[in-house]
Amino acid sequence: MNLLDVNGISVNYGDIQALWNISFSVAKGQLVALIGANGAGKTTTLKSLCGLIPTASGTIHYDGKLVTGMPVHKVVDLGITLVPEGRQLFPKMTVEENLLVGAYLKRAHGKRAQTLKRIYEIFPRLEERRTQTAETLSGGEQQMVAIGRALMQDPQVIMFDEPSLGLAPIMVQEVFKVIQELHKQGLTIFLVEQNVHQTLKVADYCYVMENGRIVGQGTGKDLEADESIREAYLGF
Amino acid sequence: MMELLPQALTDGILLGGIYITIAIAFSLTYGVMHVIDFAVGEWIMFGAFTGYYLNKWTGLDPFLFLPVIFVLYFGVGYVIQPVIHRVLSGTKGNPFLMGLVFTFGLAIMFRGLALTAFGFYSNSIPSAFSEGSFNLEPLGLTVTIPTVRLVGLAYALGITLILHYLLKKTNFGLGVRALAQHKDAAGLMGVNSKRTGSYVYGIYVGISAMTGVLLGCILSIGAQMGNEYTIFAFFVVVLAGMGYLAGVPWAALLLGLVQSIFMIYFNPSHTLLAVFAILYIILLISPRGLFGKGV
Amino acid sequence: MAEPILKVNSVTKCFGGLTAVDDVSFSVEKGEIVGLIGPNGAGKTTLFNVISGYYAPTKGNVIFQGNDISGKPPYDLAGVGIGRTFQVVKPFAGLTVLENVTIASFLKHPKKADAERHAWQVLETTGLADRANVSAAGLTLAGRKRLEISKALALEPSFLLLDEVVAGLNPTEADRTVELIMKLKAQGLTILIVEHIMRVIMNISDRLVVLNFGKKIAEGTPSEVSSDPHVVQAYFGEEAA
Amino acid sequence: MKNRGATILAIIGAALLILPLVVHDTFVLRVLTEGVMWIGLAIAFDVIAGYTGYLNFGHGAFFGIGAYTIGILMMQAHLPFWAALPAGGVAAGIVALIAGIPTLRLKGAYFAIATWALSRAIQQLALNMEMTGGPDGMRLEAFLNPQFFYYLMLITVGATFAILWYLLERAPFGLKLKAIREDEEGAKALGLNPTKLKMQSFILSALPTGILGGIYAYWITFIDPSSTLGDLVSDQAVVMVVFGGMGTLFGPALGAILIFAFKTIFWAYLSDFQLLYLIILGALIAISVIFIPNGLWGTLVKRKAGATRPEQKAEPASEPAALSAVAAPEEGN
Amino acid sequence: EQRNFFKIGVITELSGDLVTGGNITKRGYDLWAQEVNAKGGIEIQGKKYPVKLVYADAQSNPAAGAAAAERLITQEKVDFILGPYSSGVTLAVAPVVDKYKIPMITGSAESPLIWKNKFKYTFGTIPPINFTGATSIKTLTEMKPAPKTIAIIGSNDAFSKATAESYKAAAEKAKLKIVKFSIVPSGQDMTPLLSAVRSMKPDVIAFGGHDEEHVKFVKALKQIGYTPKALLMHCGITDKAFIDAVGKDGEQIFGTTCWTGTAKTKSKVLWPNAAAYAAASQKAFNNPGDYTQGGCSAAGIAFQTALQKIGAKPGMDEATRTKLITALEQIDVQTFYGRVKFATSGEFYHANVGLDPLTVQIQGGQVKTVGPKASVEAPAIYPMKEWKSR
Ligand SMILES: Nc1ncnc2c1ncn2[C@@H]1O[C@H](COP(=O)(O)OP(=O)(O)OP(=O)(O)O)[C@@H](O)[C@H]1O
Ligand SMILES: Nc1ncnc2c1ncn2[C@@H]1O[C@H](COP(=O)(O)OP(=O)(O)OP(=O)(O)O)[C@@H](O)[C@H]1O
Ligand SMILES: [Mg+2]
Ligand SMILES: [Mg+2]
Repeated sequence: MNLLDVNGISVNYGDIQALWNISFSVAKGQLVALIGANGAGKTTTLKSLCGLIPTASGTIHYDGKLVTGMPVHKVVDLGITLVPEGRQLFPKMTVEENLLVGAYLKRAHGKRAQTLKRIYEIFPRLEERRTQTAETLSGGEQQMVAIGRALMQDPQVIMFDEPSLGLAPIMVQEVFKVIQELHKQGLTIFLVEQNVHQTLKVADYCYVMENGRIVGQGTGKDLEADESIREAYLGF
Repeated sequence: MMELLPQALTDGILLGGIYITIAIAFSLTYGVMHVIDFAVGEWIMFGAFTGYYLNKWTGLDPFLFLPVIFVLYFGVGYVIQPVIHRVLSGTKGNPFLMGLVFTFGLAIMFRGLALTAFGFYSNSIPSAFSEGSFNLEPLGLTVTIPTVRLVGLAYALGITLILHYLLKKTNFGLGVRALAQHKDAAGLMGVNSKRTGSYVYGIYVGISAMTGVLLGCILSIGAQMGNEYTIFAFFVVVLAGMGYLAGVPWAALLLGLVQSIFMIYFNPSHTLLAVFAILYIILLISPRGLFGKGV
Repeated sequence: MAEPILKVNSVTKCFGGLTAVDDVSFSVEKGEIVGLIGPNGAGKTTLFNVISGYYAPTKGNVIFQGNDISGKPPYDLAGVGIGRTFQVVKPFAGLTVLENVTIASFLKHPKKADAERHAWQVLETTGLADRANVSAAGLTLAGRKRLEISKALALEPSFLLLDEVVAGLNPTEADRTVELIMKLKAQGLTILIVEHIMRVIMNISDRLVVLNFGKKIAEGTPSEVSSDPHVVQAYFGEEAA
Repeated sequence: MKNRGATILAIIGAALLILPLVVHDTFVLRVLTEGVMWIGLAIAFDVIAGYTGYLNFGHGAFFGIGAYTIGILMMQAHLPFWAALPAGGVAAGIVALIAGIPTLRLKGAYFAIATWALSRAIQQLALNMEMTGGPDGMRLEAFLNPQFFYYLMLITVGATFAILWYLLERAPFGLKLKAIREDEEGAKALGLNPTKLKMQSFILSALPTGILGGIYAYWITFIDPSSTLGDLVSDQAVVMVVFGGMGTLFGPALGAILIFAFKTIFWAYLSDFQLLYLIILGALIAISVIFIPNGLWGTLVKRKAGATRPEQKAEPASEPAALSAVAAPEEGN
Repeated sequence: EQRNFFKIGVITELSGDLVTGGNITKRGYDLWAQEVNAKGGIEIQGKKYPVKLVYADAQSNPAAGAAAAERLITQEKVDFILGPYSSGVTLAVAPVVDKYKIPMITGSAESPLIWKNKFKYTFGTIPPINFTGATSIKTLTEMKPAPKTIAIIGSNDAFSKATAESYKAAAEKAKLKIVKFSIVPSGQDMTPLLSAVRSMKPDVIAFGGHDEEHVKFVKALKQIGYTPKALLMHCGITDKAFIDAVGKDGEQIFGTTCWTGTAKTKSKVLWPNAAAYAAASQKAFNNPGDYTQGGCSAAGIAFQTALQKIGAKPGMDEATRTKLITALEQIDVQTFYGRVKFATSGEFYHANVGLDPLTVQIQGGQVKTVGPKASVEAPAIYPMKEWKSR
């Protein structure tokens, strides 16, 4: 069953059209990736999925419910969340407060102590820094908070927007491990990445985007074998 | 002159209480919505007149109306907020300045409306509390505490505590603070930015209107009264560190004490000069307010 | 060998109780590319901020072309030939791409027309020329990263600090940036670069300096460093090893 | 495009210059004189607010300082007007310098309110000093020649406009200020000294304002703390600039003209509805902010396509040495 | 310009900080015009010319005042002008009317500064504050037991400060001991200062301020619980609005004025006496009018009288206007407001010195004249009743 169904959406920024009739779907429990050049429209896609920017046409269904036009806070309440590009933490709040905001939603509120503990297990670094304000964290530390915060929502689907951006190799491995781990635990994952190598390895299915359009799709293996994809996105 | 000190301190603290009432909700709305509301004094003025007329019509004590006024003006703020939100979330120009100028326009308009509706005379709201005072003579202190000002101080501290609790201890408050710092991210966490913003602005307008009634009982009311309070609201909030709620009581007390001490021990005609100079100097030393915690 | 262009002498930088950079020393020779790597939070950006004048070192000093520059403000350092980019990009959002670069060009070209002409040339080099008249806010991340480089280049620096200019770029884009960096090196620019993408940093750096918890834990050629067990453990992780 | 703009400006300038020869109505001249003054105040305000991004809520203080300087020099030191006038600008400039050093370290709302506090403090000072006449204010010798003041104001504001136009739109200075406005920290890395630039723009904003204050004092013949050091000038400048369009010169000028014209027409011909005036003015400001957040100028005049890319051919010959290598063709590798 | 009515410019503060005073002024002028027109107009050589008022708002700003004068004179071509409420605006308007040689009478501005400048075309019906202040101090010193000490406070605006200074001069002359003399910034809460005053236990507290400050002052004194033997303010307290605002706390407050609705005046022009005027005002504005409003109506009467005297018709030329000035300098007329006679030299040049200042006290919600002896309506209540026991 498809948890996420995107059907022909278009998005404009003023006069500029950024997405052209995009369609794709994510099945429950899958790890689906979206790759593409810079400026292809990946971030735009993610933002329109969770209601941060309005779509000009097309529909988005989540778990059978139409979510197009819904405000973001309603969308996330359905169990879908986004770890945004550039982390977007609450800069003056401490690490722990940032995490607790993750449990703002009623459905996550009850379990928050438990989830928090789990997150500190995944990222012990965050526990060390729990009283430091987010703005003074290093880039990698911030990424950990962003992921942790999303997990605090107890979501069914997590969308990641370039989670490995700016992370040390060891952390990149760590993040991919966490993503795979979450995937194993049954979470549905929609991953936007530049680290195409790693991504193709872990993804069940993959879409390729260019100039606001989906131009290719397939399993990670298929795409890795695809000459034109190799040339365009793997860089050698 | 030293025997005046207890009274000077008392007066200063009580005056500080008045400043708290003016500034506390204003600081909240700045912290969350990043709007410097030039109409703060006008909300106070509208509240004061509402209290005045309700008192006139019903003959009941204005303090009994406080909840009514809060609810009424909460509604007004709730309804107006989306417009301000629209201005502030604009992508063109400088939204911060636009917000400032927008409320500046509102303030002018409100003043015009008030002059038309309420006339130009000054007035006063009578209350049972306006009558008495506490005398600390039995304690060996020559200190008089007017009941109405004491009530004002209690009101100020009460509101401060309630707001503090709301912000720091409730989930709603967590959402409010998240919203204050990053709107999109707060939305992703499930915070309904529109409704939360409206609640906050409603709370602010409601509290400001109640404050107006209090000021009408302690001091005076008039269609042009807003401007003076707007100035002091700004000063307190800046001194406290903009949006830093916990700084407000201290900043307000400091201003009150400076004014009181200066009026008593120095040349009273230099009181405001001293207030402005101190505000200015503190800002220069600590650019984010007394505690350096402003946003 | 001639005097190194940059010498970092026992630099320490503390924030309150936290020591972000702890007694780090190394030097950069003229014309080489030195990579600065280390786990997140190791203090790389902080060190950049010290070198470029944004922070004064708590202890130690920085010698640039024989002069002690520690504590000098960034705008003076731009004048002596230090250009830098920001990890969190800082475009002048309300201005066009061309205006952004022109402002940097003023340093060497005080006349507006000259500066503008120079800015155009820089944009041609960095491949942003056809976006010259769009507002800097409208650029994608890749565009903004390239704008960062363009601004630094427009200063015509002799020494360039690049903080994660490749991060976030897809491989093709990344390759273009690497090409650009190599070209700059060929022209004699000295570069200190922070990057987490191994494919990039290993290929372009002549030498690497590795930080961990603010301390320098290794220094050497890429191959030396990548076989250093400390570095592997702290930075690369087992897989890469 | 540029030529057309220059022609229009020249025509407006010429029309304004010969106007008094055609129009003898002294009230019209007075209104025009004040209108021109507001243009000057608005553009001077925009130097620090629009270009540099520091909203000065105490702009009026410079005006008042100029006014009082001239008043005191003429009435107490018995200097002739021409000797006193430059001093008005200089005094405002010096206050900007002294106040600017600490104040310009503040950001955003803090700066706005600190400058407001400062202007209030200066007003209190004027209320408490002997030299200024305290709350009674100060009367200047009346010299009520409408043509004189019209031309004086026109030339002062014209010169201010020309100088600012050159500095802000033609010379690098304007772009540097905008860089400060957008990102001070980032600007430092590009060799800009924000402290110095902010200081220069603050003084540049204060100087003409002080001179206009001086002309005002001599023209109106009476100054007191509430009229020259109150919020009027600051408030009005903010409104005019925001309404017209910040960070440009034509925007504030347009804003000044329209707001002043609206005010004056309402005042002169609809004075029975004076309270309505406040309501309408307030509503107008609020509505314009909602619907034209870029200001009138920014909305009317869409930003032109921008600089044109120089032809490739210019490239090899004119390249500066340092860059020629950078831009060197591929085979250089 | 030929016309069969007098066109009169009114410059006053209809907006801005001084809107209260400006509107009171306007009421005075309006009531005069209304009354004149009800009678068919001003009778000049057997023919009646109605009056038409043209308003210009000075916006509480001298520059706007000057522009208003210029507009009224050059565009509206008014015959003469009824002037502003505040001294500041008047000082900016006066040179303009001098330049165009247009007579102006202001019914309000009472700062001594105006008259010191000796503007030829500017007159005022309200006596300068330094002319009136002494009377009420004198009345107070005649109380039994006589007060010995006084604290004087003035708000830091031109009028209020002058008021405080005139009380100070009078108190010094009357050998009252001044325990405190303070000028405070306008609009502030004065509680701390009054706490200091309380500790000195002065018999009299005198305050120079404006309407809103009066209300605050009374409430502050009451809140700190200090009742002086006498509390003296100025004319503002005679306005019904003040009495309404403070209610019983206003009782027994003294004020200085030159006119009340019960003043014993007799007149042949328009209103036969003060009471008739107060009744007319009550009818028009639901307010019996105060000293400022009365002064403004009297300004109209002064013009009317002078016009009749020289037989000037609407559309006066410069020569006629010069004659009008001479006529104004010579008039000595009894009005509902009392005697109007302008000084022609000295520090009160062109100010009305025909009036006798009165000491008034609020008694039973009414303004009663309690001094000087010749005008007393009711004995003064002294000392004041404790706030608490009211
Ligand atoms: N706020 C905006 N206003 C105007 N155009 C925008 C805006 N945001 C994005 N765009 C444009 O939309 C297109 C898609 O951008 P988007 O950020 O979705 O790309 P992306 O695939 O996420 O790129 P990256 O890999 O660099 O993050 C780009 O051409 C970009 O310039
Ligand atoms: N202004 C500051 N105040 C307090 N702590 C700071 C500040 N700036 C940085 N830090 C801390 O100093 C440490 C080093 O940060 P820095 O940004 O230099 O790391 P980095 O090596 O650049 O990391 P990354 O690769 O993630 O960018 C971090 O732990 C960070 O939290
Ligand atoms: Mg993206
Ligand atoms: Mg870094």
